[in-house]
Amino acid sequence: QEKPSSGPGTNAAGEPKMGGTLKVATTGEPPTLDPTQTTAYSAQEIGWHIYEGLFTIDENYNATPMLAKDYVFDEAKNTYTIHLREGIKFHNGKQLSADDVVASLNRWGKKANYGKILFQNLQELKKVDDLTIDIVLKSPSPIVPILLAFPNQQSAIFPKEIVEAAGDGEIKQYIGTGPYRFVEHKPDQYIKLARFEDYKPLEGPAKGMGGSRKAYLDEILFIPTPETSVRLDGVQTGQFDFAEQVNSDMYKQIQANNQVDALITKPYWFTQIVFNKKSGPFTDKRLRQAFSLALDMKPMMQAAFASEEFYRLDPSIMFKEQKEWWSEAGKENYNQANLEKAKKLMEEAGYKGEKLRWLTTKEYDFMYKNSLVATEQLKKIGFNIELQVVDYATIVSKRMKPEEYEIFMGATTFTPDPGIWPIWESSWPGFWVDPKKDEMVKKLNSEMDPKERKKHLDALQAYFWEEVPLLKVGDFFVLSVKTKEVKGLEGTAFPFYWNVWKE
Amino acid sequence: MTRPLLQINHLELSFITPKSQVQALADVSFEIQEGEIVGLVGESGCGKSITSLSIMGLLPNESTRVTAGSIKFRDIELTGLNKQQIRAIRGKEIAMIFQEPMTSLNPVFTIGDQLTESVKLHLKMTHKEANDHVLSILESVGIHRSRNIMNEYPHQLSGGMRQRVMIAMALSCNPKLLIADEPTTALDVTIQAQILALLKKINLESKTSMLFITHDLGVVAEMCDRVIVMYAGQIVESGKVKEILNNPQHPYTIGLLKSIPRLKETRRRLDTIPGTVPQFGKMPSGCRFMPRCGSATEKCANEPLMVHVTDDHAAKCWNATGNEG
Amino acid sequence: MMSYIIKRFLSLLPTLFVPLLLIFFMLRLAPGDPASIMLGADATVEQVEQLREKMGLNEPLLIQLFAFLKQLVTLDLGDSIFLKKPVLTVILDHIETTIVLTIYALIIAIVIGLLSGIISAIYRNKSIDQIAMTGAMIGVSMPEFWFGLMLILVFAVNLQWFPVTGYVPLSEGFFECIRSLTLPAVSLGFVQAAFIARITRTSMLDVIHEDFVRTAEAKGLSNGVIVFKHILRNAFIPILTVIGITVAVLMGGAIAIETVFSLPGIGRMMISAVSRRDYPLIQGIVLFISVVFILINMIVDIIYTWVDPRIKYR
Amino acid sequence: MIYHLFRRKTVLIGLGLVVFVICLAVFSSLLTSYDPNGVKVEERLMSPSMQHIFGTDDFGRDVYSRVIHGGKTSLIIGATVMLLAVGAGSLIGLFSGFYKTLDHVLMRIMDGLMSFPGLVLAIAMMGVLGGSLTTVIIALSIVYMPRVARVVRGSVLVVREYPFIEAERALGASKIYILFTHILPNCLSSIIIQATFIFSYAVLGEAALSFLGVGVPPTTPSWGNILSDSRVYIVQAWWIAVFPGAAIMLTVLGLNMFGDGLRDMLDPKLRKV
Amino acid sequence: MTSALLEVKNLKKVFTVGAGIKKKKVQAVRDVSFTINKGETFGLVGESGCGKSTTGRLAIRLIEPSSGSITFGEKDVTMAKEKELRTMRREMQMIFQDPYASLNPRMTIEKILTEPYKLQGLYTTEERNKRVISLMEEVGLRPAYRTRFPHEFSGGQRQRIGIARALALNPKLIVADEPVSALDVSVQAQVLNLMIDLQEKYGLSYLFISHDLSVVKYICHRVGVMYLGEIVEIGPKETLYENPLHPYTQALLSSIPSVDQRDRERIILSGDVPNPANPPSGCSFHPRCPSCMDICKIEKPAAKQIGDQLVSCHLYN
Ligand SMILES: Nc1ncnc2c1ncn2[C@@H]1O[C@H](COP(=O)(O)OP(=O)(O)OP(=O)(O)O)[C@@H](O)[C@H]1O
Ligand SMILES: Nc1ncnc2c1ncn2[C@@H]1O[C@H](COP(=O)(O)OP(=O)(O)OP(=O)(O)O)[C@@H](O)[C@H]1O
Ligand SMILES: [Mg+2]
Ligand SMILES: [Mg+2]
Repeated sequence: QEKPSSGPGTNAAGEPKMGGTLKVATTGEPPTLDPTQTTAYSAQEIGWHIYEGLFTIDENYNATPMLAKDYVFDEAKNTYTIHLREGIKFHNGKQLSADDVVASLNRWGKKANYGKILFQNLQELKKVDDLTIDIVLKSPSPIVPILLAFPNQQSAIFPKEIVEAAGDGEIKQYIGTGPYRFVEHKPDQYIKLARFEDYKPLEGPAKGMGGSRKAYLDEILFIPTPETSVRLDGVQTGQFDFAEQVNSDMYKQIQANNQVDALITKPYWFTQIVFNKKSGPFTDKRLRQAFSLALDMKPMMQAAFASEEFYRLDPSIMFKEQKEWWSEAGKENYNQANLEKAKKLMEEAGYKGEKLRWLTTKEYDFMYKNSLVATEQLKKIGFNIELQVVDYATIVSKRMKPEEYEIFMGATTFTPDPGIWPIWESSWPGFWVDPKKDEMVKKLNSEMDPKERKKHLDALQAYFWEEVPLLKVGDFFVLSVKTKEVKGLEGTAFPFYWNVWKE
Repeated sequence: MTRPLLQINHLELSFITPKSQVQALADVSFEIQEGEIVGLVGESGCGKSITSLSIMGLLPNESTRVTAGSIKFRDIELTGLNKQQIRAIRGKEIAMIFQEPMTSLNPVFTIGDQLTESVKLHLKMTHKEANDHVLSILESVGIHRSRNIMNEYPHQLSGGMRQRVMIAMALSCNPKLLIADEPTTALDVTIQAQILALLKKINLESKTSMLFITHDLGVVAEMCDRVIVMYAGQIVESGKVKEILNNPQHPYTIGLLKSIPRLKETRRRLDTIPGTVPQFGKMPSGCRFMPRCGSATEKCANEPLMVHVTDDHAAKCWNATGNEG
Repeated sequence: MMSYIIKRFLSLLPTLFVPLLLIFFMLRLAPGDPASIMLGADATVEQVEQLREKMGLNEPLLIQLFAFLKQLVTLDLGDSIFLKKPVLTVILDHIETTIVLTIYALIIAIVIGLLSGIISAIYRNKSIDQIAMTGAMIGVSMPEFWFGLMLILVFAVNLQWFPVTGYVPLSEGFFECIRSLTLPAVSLGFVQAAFIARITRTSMLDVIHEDFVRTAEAKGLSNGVIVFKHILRNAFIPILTVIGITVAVLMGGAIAIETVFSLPGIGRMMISAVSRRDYPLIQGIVLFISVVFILINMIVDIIYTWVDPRIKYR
Repeated sequence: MIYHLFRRKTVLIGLGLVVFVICLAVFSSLLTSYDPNGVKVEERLMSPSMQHIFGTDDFGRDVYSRVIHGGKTSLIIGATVMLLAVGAGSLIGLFSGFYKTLDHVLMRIMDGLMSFPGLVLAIAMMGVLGGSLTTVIIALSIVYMPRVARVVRGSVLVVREYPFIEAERALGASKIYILFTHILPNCLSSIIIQATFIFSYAVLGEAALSFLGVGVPPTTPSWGNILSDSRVYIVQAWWIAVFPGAAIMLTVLGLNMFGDGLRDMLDPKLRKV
Repeated sequence: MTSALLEVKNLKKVFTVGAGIKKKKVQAVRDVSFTINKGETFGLVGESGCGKSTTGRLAIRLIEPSSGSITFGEKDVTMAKEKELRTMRREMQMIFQDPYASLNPRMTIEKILTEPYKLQGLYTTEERNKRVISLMEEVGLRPAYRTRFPHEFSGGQRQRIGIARALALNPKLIVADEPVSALDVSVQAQVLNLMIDLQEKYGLSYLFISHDLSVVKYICHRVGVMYLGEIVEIGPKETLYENPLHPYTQALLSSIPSVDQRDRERIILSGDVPNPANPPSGCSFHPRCPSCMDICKIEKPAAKQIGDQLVSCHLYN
């Protein structure tokens, strides 16, 4: 029965309660539990309960200290000096020290995408004393804290021994400093975490993923459950407490059921259509522009995400929630559905109905839906599109080969900083080779002043919409569902289960 | 006279085809007394097997139907019984030896299995008792390799062995009435003699009645008390064996007796009855034998009645009456 | 017979060769490779090439094949690319679910299939036959996964008799394990039951009019004995074959059903192995399933001669 | 013969159903005014109404039109796979059941093929041939063929020991002749059952493949892919699933009734009723 | 003497029964030799299970002999290739003991009877149909029945179908395994007359297997008596029936039931019918022989020519 004190929006009203097991139905089995090794979301969402980095992100997606007590940036020496918190213990009982940090970061710098970005600019990483490290850069960079904070492929700190034992491969023991410790993994059944009794939360309130982390729950079970409707069914019967990513069309059904609550993860990702700019008709930017101008994004998003609660049409390459980055530059080229202009551009580009192969997949339902609706629209003005619906693995390998496709479907995950978007790399599939762009990205990434950076970004985004190396369709959000008993859960881009309790 | 063990009255039977219904048995009536052996002879295809099957209630019910008449076993009307009731009688009270020993044995079970099955059911014997019982019966029908045979499958036996297995099967529960449809055709004479002796012995010792369908009039002469001659779905003559063999009345019976090859004679041609049996459904309206009969008269265009030649000798022929004097 | 069995065992190796070679080349012909999957969506072309090189995926196919076969000779199936564990270990970890599920579904399929097939054959063209056969038709008109979802809605969500998903290992109690597998097993088994029912019906009809059935009736045997012993045994060869095949089909169907019900089995592992192009793992699973099928078919062939003594092999 | 076949009510109903479905597929474009691929997102997930008698799907496409058009694809797949798998499978089964030496080779190959995952086969073939109807048909045929082969072989093993086969040899019949004129008809009933089943397996198998993106191009509607896409909407929009499901059922039912009649007709002992 | 059509020498057949440890060898035919001349009927009689049918099937190589040789006309049947054999089959036909089982249940009689023509590629369709009708009439079946299936016939009718099928091709040799056992005497007479007519007309030869010694006497020219897989006596029927030499033949002839003499002296054989899997030592008949001597238990008697008869018995040594 519903209690008067609870209900949407009143989560925080009740008194937190200790104890209980939280059963989370996830979309799939993580490929590994080594957060440095993979970008897979399924691994990360478990990882950030076990491991912590020096920084993490707050409610505004800015960096905030976690294992770091504080830091100073010495502009003259291009050095970040980071002080660690005292008395932090790993799950195996060992005290955290600068040695562990140096070892872990070195590995991260070699393996993780963001780590590589940071290490490209790294002069030296060194231990100052047991609780202090120095990060010496080649040139000034504004993005060091956010790179260290970002939860995806996070710069997790492991005990030094474990890093050494891993060598070139994966870590073999899942030991971190997080509020929950790893207990066991039964492949395709569950991954079990339990409260880490020696955890020392930060003082003060919770701030997004940062601030105070309190482990109310005794245990968390992550249960891979690939079938969407089954995840929902499981929550409805109380077999799960929380199910991530159910189909947005189920929203009404969830709202109608007074045993469960809907939870919307916002922002999440945006969907994108990537052109092959190395060969084929789309080497001509006018054709890309025509393509972009012709499309009406609304039906595409609506087909994929049902209602406006779950999508947003927005030209910005950073999400609206990333307040200081959000930009409307180039919006005149986005979502125009201007068939006249598109047709003219097609003619100018000399497109005569050559077949355009569009790789898409049903493994990600929205990719299929976006591309199908787009195809229907584009057919009308003479684009001859052949949708090739293949499995995702096929896309991932075919998109490397320019001769295999003209268009492929994709998505951009939440990116903490505009400077590190993979699309800027000329060798990223789709192959945007453009010196002007390289120049602009470089400026963006070496400027320390946030205001100036925003200006650089505006320019870059305007250029992006003019060149249309890829076409952003729209942001989308994810519907999850939980039982009424679960309290304290928030719909952020990165759901986490500390500060969450069960009534 | 005692009450008959089996009494068949005015039995009629038809085959049902999509287009029509063809009468196969017309007005068949006879009875079998306790302890009596009755022979049933007649032209091939005249309806002997289906008569016996109708007693057992084993006619293929898709295509064959009893349309009239009654079959009484003791006091039980067999035609009206439900499955449960008739099952109690089959095998135990009335047993049957089928004409086709190969197809009548289940190809996938051992001989022993098929034999002990009914013994265990009707005589409530244990597995071992049943085995011993069956072994002794197999011996008595002249299978001396019985222990081995028990473990063999029908296709591994010779025709005669299969037939003897069928006989053993029918005898195994000491039935009151045994219907034997050409039980010795596949047997050599020595074995045949042995089996006939066995049947005779059973008949004498346990008063088992038998309906003996055969083509071998020699066997009839040796075994039977009475004989019934059928022709084209009708009984045309019946009576004591000696009577019929010595004083056949119906021209068909006479023809039959003449056709037998005899050891002592050295003819190069056998006598036959000219013509063939009329087709069911296209029977002549009068005497069914008329088209083939040498001594047919005008009277024969009407159906003759059963004429009692002596007390226990009757023939369905207009001319039979004349012979009586 | 003994020599036949020995012969069959000897032919095991060449038999395995067929699917193994096939899968080896098929996998490498198929688009997609483990390197690009491993590196994820944001990887660049160079990174992928480097990894391919490191993983030996750029070697000529024949050399790869040779290496693979050499490994096989030492009975080593290699390590799963993604799970970083020996393939054999991975398979053994997942085998229990699939075996229990398959057996359970098989039992359901056989029981439902045989019974309704027999009943339909006996009451041919009567209404009970038609009802059973319409049931069978419904069974084959529904994809297994769809049927599974319906079962969840009815029996797990609304009636709450069974859990929605998940597998309770045998070690945690037989009853619980069976309970957790009931819905998946029913959804798998029901569809197969339809096939078994149809084949049972038709092969029973093939023998129901044989003379030996008449003999059995003449013995006064009960209907049950006649049907289950005399008729069924003679009709059993096609049924047996279908049951043998059913095992194969069930294992195939397990792919979808294990995914729907989130069961940690071979089928689900197969799906993820394929979608990740985990070559060694796929090869291992195929090899494993092949051995299972070959053994099952061998057993079926041997049971043939027991069911019907007329059947002879050389 | 034909007379016996059509005398049965069930055969007529069965045939009627099949013909009906075939007609729907053949005349699909005449029977509906909606484009089966006409996306109209504003009208998505509408329940059946006068306007859309079978409702609309998650793209706002008319389900009626999709089911009608999908019939064409599904019938082609079902029928072709049925013919190929049953044809080749029966041949292989016949030969390996009859010739003992062939048995060892052929059946071992079939064993190998049977264990081969159809999914992998389909993905690989797609890579080589591209995603198309042909790919799906070949992949499914290869998957189902060994099953038919085994069942047929099982029956042949029994039938070849029947005494009348020996009688045929005594007449001087060649092995091939015996195989096709005597053994084959006596195995027909299980072949017929297989055929009807493979039809529906193929239709549904295509659904499974298209879900994984290796089926017929999803832009071509088929009963299988409509059904497979519908599963997310079981609760919200039952109509998307129910209508193609019913279409499959009707077809399979019709085929089965017809098959039964055919089977009974070929069995003289069952003919008279 | 006329020339030999079929010559069988030292024919042997061993069946294996059971599997594994229970496996046994059954010597169904042990060393059988005989000759059938053109236009001759050779009768084979003997105890049930003694190997007559097996001999018959071996003679036209429906089953493979374990050893021995068969010559048909000039040709060696044992060595013939599959294809040769098939053409030879036109000349040698068989009537099966089990008529029902030897008919394909799914074929109408018409189909069954046109098969032989079809297989040997003879005649046009019309001609074939005509011939089928006349065949049916000859064996006393109504041509109207030709669209029926085997299960719709009585036992005797089925047997006649089998006979008609064997006669269809006008073969040179017919192995007739109990061809008239299920026929009533009048039809039997018809069929036997037919067989004789054909023999006279076309010079047909028969290997006639039967239990009915009167029939055998009536139709055969020479008779072989088999016991436990061996031929114990061969002779022209006249002498053999008049003066049986082998004790088994004597016992056989005395057991014939007959309409005429109801009470007759009979030699009832005592003792076990021996087991073909384990035949007795010496003369295989010795355990049941009324005039058994010591030597019979040890030594196998050799065949000895006495007058026209050839007999294997120590009594005549
Ligand atoms: N296929 C077989 N497998 C094993 N044993 C067999 C087989 N066929 C025949 N036999 C055995 O061979 C022996 C001779 O059989 P055969 O059929 O030749 O006898 P037969 O003389 O024709 O007898 P009958 O007069 O009863 O028909 C029998 O003991 C029988 O059990
Ligand atoms: N299912 C059937 N449909 C039509 N006619 C049938 C059917 N079964 C049997 N008959 C016919 O019924 C008649 C009687 O058959 P039945 O088997 O009783 O003969 P029978 O007297 O036993 O002959 P036989 O001595 O040859 O065994 C035969 O003419 C046969 O053709
Ligand atoms: Mg009869
Ligand atoms: Mg015989």
